[in-house]
Amino acid sequence: MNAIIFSAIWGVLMMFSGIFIKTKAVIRNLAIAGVALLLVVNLAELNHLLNLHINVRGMLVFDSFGMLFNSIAFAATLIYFLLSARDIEDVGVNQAEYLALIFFVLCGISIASSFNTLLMLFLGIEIISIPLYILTGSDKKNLKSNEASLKYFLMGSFSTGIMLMGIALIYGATGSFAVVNLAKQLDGFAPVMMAGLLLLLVSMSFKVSAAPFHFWTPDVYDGAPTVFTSFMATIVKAGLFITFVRLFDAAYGPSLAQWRLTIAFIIAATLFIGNITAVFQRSVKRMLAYSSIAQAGFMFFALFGYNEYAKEGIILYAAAYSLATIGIFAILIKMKDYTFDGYNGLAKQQPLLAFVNTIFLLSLAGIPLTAGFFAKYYMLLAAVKSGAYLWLVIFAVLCAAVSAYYYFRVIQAMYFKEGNGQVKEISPGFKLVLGILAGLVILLGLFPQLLLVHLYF
Amino acid sequence: MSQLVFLVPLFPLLGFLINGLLRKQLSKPATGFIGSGAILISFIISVVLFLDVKAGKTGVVELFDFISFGKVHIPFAFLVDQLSSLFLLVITGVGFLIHLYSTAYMHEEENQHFARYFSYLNLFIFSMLLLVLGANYVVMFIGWEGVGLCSYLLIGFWFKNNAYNNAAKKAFVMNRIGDLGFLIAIFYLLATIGSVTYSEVFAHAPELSATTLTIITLLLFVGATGKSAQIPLYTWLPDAMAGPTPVSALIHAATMVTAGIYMIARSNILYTMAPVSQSVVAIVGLATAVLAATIALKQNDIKKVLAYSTVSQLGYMFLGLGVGAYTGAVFHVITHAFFKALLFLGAGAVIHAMHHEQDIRRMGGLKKYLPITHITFLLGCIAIAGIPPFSGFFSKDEILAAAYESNKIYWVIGVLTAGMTAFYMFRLYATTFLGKFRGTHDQEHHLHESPAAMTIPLVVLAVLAVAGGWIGIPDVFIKDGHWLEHFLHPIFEASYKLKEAHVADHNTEFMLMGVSVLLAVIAIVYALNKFSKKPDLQEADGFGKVLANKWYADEFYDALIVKPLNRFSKFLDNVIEKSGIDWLVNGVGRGVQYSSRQLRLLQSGQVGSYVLLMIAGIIMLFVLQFFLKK
Amino acid sequence: MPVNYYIFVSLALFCIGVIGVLTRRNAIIVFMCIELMLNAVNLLLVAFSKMHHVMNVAVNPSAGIDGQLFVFFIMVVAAAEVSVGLAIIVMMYRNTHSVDINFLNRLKH
Amino acid sequence: MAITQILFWFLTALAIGSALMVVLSKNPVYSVLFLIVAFFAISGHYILLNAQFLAIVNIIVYAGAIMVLFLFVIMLMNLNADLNLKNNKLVRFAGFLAGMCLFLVMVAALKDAATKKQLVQTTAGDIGLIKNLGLALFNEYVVPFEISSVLFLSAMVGAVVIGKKE
Amino acid sequence: MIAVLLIMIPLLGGLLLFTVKNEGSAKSIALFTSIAVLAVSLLGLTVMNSPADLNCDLRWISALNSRFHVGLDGMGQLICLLTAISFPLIFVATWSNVYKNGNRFYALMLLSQAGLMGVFLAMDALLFYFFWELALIPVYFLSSIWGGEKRIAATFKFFVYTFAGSLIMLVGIIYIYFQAGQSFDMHAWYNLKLDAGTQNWLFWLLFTAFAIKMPIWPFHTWQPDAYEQSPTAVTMVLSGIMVKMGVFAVIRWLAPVLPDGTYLWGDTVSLLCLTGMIYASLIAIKQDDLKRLIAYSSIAHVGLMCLAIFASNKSGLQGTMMQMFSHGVNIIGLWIVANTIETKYGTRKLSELGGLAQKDPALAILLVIVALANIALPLTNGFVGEFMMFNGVFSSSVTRYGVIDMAVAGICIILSAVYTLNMIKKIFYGDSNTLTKSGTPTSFPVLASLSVIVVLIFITGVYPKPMLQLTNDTVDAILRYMKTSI
Repeated sequence: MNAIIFSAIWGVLMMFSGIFIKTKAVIRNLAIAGVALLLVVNLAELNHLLNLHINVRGMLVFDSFGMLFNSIAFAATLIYFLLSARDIEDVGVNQAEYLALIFFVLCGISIASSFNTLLMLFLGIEIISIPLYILTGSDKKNLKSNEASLKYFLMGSFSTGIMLMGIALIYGATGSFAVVNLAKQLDGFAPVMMAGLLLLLVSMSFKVSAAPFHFWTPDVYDGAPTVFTSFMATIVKAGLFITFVRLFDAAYGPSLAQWRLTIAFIIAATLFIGNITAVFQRSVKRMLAYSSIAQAGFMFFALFGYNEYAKEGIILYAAAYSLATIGIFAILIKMKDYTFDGYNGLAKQQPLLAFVNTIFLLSLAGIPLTAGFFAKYYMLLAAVKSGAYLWLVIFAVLCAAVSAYYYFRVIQAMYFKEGNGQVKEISPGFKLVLGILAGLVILLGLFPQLLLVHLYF
Repeated sequence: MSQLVFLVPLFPLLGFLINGLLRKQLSKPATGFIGSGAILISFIISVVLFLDVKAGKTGVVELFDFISFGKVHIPFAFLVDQLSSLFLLVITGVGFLIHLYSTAYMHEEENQHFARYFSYLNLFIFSMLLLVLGANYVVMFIGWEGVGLCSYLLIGFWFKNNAYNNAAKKAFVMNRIGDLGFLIAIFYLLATIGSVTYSEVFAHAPELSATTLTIITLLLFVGATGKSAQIPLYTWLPDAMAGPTPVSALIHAATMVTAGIYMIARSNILYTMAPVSQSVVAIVGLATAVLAATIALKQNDIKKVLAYSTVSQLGYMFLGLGVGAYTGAVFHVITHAFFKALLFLGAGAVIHAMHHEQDIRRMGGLKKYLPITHITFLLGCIAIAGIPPFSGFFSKDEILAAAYESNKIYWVIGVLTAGMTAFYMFRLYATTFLGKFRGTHDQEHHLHESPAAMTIPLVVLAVLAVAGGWIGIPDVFIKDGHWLEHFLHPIFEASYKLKEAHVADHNTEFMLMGVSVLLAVIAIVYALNKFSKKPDLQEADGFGKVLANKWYADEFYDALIVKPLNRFSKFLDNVIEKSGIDWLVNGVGRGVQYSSRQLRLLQSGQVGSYVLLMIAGIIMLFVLQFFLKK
Repeated sequence: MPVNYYIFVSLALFCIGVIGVLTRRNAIIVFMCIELMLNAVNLLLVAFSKMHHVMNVAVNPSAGIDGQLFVFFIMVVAAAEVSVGLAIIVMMYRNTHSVDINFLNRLKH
Repeated sequence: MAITQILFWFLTALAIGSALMVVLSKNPVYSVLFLIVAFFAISGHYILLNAQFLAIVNIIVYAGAIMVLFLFVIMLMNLNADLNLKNNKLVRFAGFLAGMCLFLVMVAALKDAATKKQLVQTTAGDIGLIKNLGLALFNEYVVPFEISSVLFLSAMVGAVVIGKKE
Repeated sequence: MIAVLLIMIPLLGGLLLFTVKNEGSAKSIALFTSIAVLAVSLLGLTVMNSPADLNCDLRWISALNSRFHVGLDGMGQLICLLTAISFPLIFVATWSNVYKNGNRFYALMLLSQAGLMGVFLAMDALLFYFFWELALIPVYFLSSIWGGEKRIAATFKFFVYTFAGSLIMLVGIIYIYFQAGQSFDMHAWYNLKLDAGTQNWLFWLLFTAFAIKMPIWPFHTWQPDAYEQSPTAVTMVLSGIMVKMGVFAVIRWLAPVLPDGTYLWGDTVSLLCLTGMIYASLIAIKQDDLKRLIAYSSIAHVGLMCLAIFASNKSGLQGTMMQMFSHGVNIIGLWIVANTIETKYGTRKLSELGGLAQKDPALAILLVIVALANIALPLTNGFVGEFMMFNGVFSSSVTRYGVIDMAVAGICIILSAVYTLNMIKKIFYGDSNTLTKSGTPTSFPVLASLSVIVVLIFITGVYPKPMLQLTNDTVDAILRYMKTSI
């Protein structure tokens, strides 16, 4: 609850700060302080030190899973601000409002990660989506940005319609929106229920950009201002996935047998389309968009597996993926040229940047010693433990091998190709944070349990 | 005393190391001294060993544990018995003489190559000794490959000349083919008997089935054909004449090439129990003998003639082995070692005098320039022609007698071959030494008898070539005159017990000798007065051409094996590898690229199509959920 | 009234909305079709709420009420979406003087 | 045939018909107007289902506010003149086909569910009355009610950020 | 203790080197570190060889019940010794090579050594996989940065190929992990009895990765390109040690864990090995590029090792281990020569070389010895290994085709002689040409390292007993789990 309240309040605060404070630095630091505070209070609640008791009437439920994820999300956002808050100022004049919207998104995430009725799920997701439509279009003069936000908005609200239809059908079947009733075994209403769940599944797949509902992702990620792409592709995506996992555990898990094939189909399609299409991209930004689809395919194993490894794994995956991608985007923002060739010879210009970037990329590719490895590893564990569809697992690892192709293209460009990758000026603080981030990735790659222990108390 | 047997190979090894490592520092005399000295010492030790073997003190000396795994246990052990000690004498003795000879013969070589030569030579003696001394087949195999290596090194001694290098390579590879057979035989023994130590193998041999024995013995024989230049692996030996002449004398006449005979003689019991293999050995030997002899008839290179005669003589020995005359074979090995070494060294002296001219058509009349060489060479020729009481006569006739006993046809062909031998040897002798000189003037001007270091070995060997046969005088002349047979009896008695060698009565034996001697004499006389007057200088034609071209055997192998192999390997590299497997592997990558290019087009950038695809997806999922899954 | 009638009616409206989204290129019309879809959902929800009311009114006099409240929230969200959506469309119109959803097609492949 | 049934069929026909017109009519303004009609028809359904509050809200919020907003925008861009934004035949056919398939599939999925035995209570039941709704809204549903304020805030901010000229 | 040191010393040394900017000192630090590793491994071989010293078992990821368990058994000792010996040799032999940013080069080399050590020491499957991947990364960078002109493509092919393989292996590992009651422990895996049906397909999940690494025909096509393009120092690591990873892994993680699978697929794999041996030898005959020639010869040799493993008897396994060591040493020797020639004459084309024997007799002699060891001449280390392997194949009791296998494999003895002698002849014999006329004797470091190799060749060739004893118990232990007869 702390997270929701504080993020909402801070959002309002940022909103007004735009009016009263004129120096950008102050606003920025205010936002950073806000996220820090959010992180603190959330951790406090996670460790049962301080939580505001509000009777939510069973609309929300706060368990360690959701709150642990919230902490990850806030920590990621903190790093994200530290790295890229400066670049938010370059997008447009309404810095404060952007920050406010980001806080509202965080609020939405913390609602969605703790929903207990479909109503809250719906509201949470809408609170996440609507500010994102805005942020996508925030670069108003840029037609790409316009296009992206229009596409995002139209398709987003379309998927909202589908989700609502699903919820309506579910309501028809169960007579309530409470999550607890989703697992109810119904005799006559089963088809209605299943239709509803299916539509819900579709709309959630849309939100986490799983094939064949992923089409908005590349365009939106590509068109949006890179800072916000970074935010969308990492924290928001992870948040939505956590939401999805919660929903899945409640609604689909109990009757997993009849959903497995569908999920398997979605996974296969997502992995295939994401990885294969990424191979041929020229722009790193767009490649990352596709790679985020591919990664989503892997995260889906958390749903497919539906066992303790899945829960641990998705947390780990969320952390690993968000951290690495934030880092990569932070560096991408500093590049003058977003194509692969733009990275040529970066290792000579900026050895540190090249090095940490390599670590992040390796993590995404799932090489040992990085967090990404254990993330993928847990997913495979979950999948194999479920004991179904080993072919799917093998297909997945082959796709992972393909993914190495496009991730390593960046590394090749940075280290092995001649050229001078142009970068904007970089502050030592930026480098420091990047270093810390890389350190985190390695640390999680060595001792994943550092994160996972928090799930169990 | 036999405990000191390890000294015998030790000294050559030391000689090899010293000469090899200090080849730049040592002066030529020093090198020569060390090289020959090492052999001399081991010769002396061998004599000592021989003496107390003669006194009946044989034994096995186990130096250390070479390879052992599980129950298999292969020690690095030496066996001192009649057979090995006899070979020791020959190897070290002849070896020493040839070392001595070489000090003079190789004198023009520059310092380090001179040293290199001697170190190789010592290494060869070392390996040869291992081969002979080994108490099990693996140690024998070590020496076996070692001598192969040394012959490779020595044939290619003048490595600037690529023809020589190819000859060396050919020799090594052909030997390897044989060695593979040997190796498989060893594995067979390990698999069936579980040991490769002679004593155990021979002890357990009777337990083996006839087929197994046949297979093993045949495989061993394959090894022998490689090493001892029998059909089909004989072609390397003539080419091996590329090496320095002393080397040809030592390796390619006296010692290494007889390794095959040694091996079979050593495992005689196995062969006696496998009659099939025995007859194979006999036939192959005989065939080789004839084939080589015919080729030798038309060769004009002094060393080539000797080389083919060697091949032919080796064939003889295998014939002997094949018909069960093991003693005879060994006997012939010894005598052949004497006279063939003598002949080669003589040829070497000639070549040396003629400034590396080897074509006999440009020689002639050397009699008056090289008296000692001439005499000794003549003696050698008589010996090989098998004229009593020269050494060749006794050993050859023992083999022929045995051949007669086992199969008349063997004998007939054998005798004919003997005749041919006599003929081409005296053709060689006559064209070289008789008649008038046909070389250039400054060659004639420089003609001179060789230095003492070369002539002494000639003389010594000549003596041996004459008298060497007297260790095996058949009963028909002197009762129990066959000392060698008695000496070697312990080695072969098992075989003889198994298959009583039925001895011909004296009359037949006289008849046989008479025939062969007569034939030889006729051939000699004919050859002498044919070639001393007007040697055939022009190129051979008609059938002679075929012989001169060695029945086109090399061309045949080239077309049948070498060329196809090369073509095939090119084919594999360019077709299978590059445009086959690798193409497939890269094809995966290309496939990914291609499908990537195609899938991109799905991302048309139009909301309408996106939504359409989404709806299609929804419909599909509905169908999947509701109507397919039942 | 059988509830199936309502289900089919709202499904029909919903699909008409979908068809509109698929066939029209005018951003505003597309958006209106989406609103139509939402209303179809609303109708369905109300129908279901009344259905559940009759089913469970015995145990719970206010059964089925949350369905109608949900409709209320949907309207809230719809209003919010409309404000944002129209703002976006207007922005795009400012830049391109077109409301054709296929007019902007820089982002593809 | 009872009056409610007559009304039901009439309203249904009206709703579907006008919905179709929304999609089909060339002129955006007509579409808006037809949409308003459709909304009224749906409100009629609400009343039939005795959900007066929703009926009123629907008319005020949708037909009133939202649709007027749409009209404003259309006028403002004077799109009333039909700028023929027509997809080509194929696309339209494909879209129509897809929509119909979706409809058929869903109907097929739902037709023989237990719902077909269930009846909907019309012209009775008081859950649709403001009093009960208000009670529920401010008791069980107070949290979402509050949270939707966040939604509105973000929408407002967004609208301002996007909308205002720079 | 020893085990940990073997990993940590090169690891820390490597990390340290990144900070050292001075080339010269970087070199010497690298050399020093590698020598320290050698010292440690010798220590473990001689003095501190009690299990307590050799093993180390710490808790790592308790959630997965995976432990940081490293240890040395006989086979480990042998292969670690190889790894430890190789690196100083490599460093010394390539002492004169100059690399851009040399310190990074040597750092990565040491890191790869750490990774390799880890692979050979890991007693925990997850840890094994961890190092298996880690060993690859530094090599990838080494080859891609300092390699030949087509390096990026070639190395990347190599990387993706092996990466795909090891990912498939990962699936297999996870599967077994669950079958083994959620344990990665090696012995738990050994004692696990899976039903033949499972092993039947599971086998390929693991073997694919190993086959690619070794490489077994037809998974080999990455190898010649990678060897050709990598800097020779790296090629030495690749062919000397990395290739052994595959062989080692088959012995340690495949044969005992999936005995039935190994048995069922034995003949198939043997067929592949044989095909590969003949195929590679034949191609080697006509290779003109020195590096490619050696690459193909190494394919042939590895094929024999794999063949011998699947003979699954004592002779075969011990021979393989012996040969792993010998082949490692010999091939490094060959690469040293290749490197010397390439750096000195700027070409690897045999057709352009010749007559070096007069210019550089020392090198000639050493190469001849190494080459002869490579074709398994008796009294060299090559012979012992090959003899035992052939004998193992011949007397294998898990296949009916042992004799044929051995005979066919034996053909490679002949072919290997052909291409090796070709190589010697074309490089050293004949008369010197314009290119080699200016030949000079080789520098001391190279000769020194080659001499060390030659000494090793003879010691282990004449008196292999210590090594055989070293691996004896390991082999018995493994055979206890394997299926050793039809």
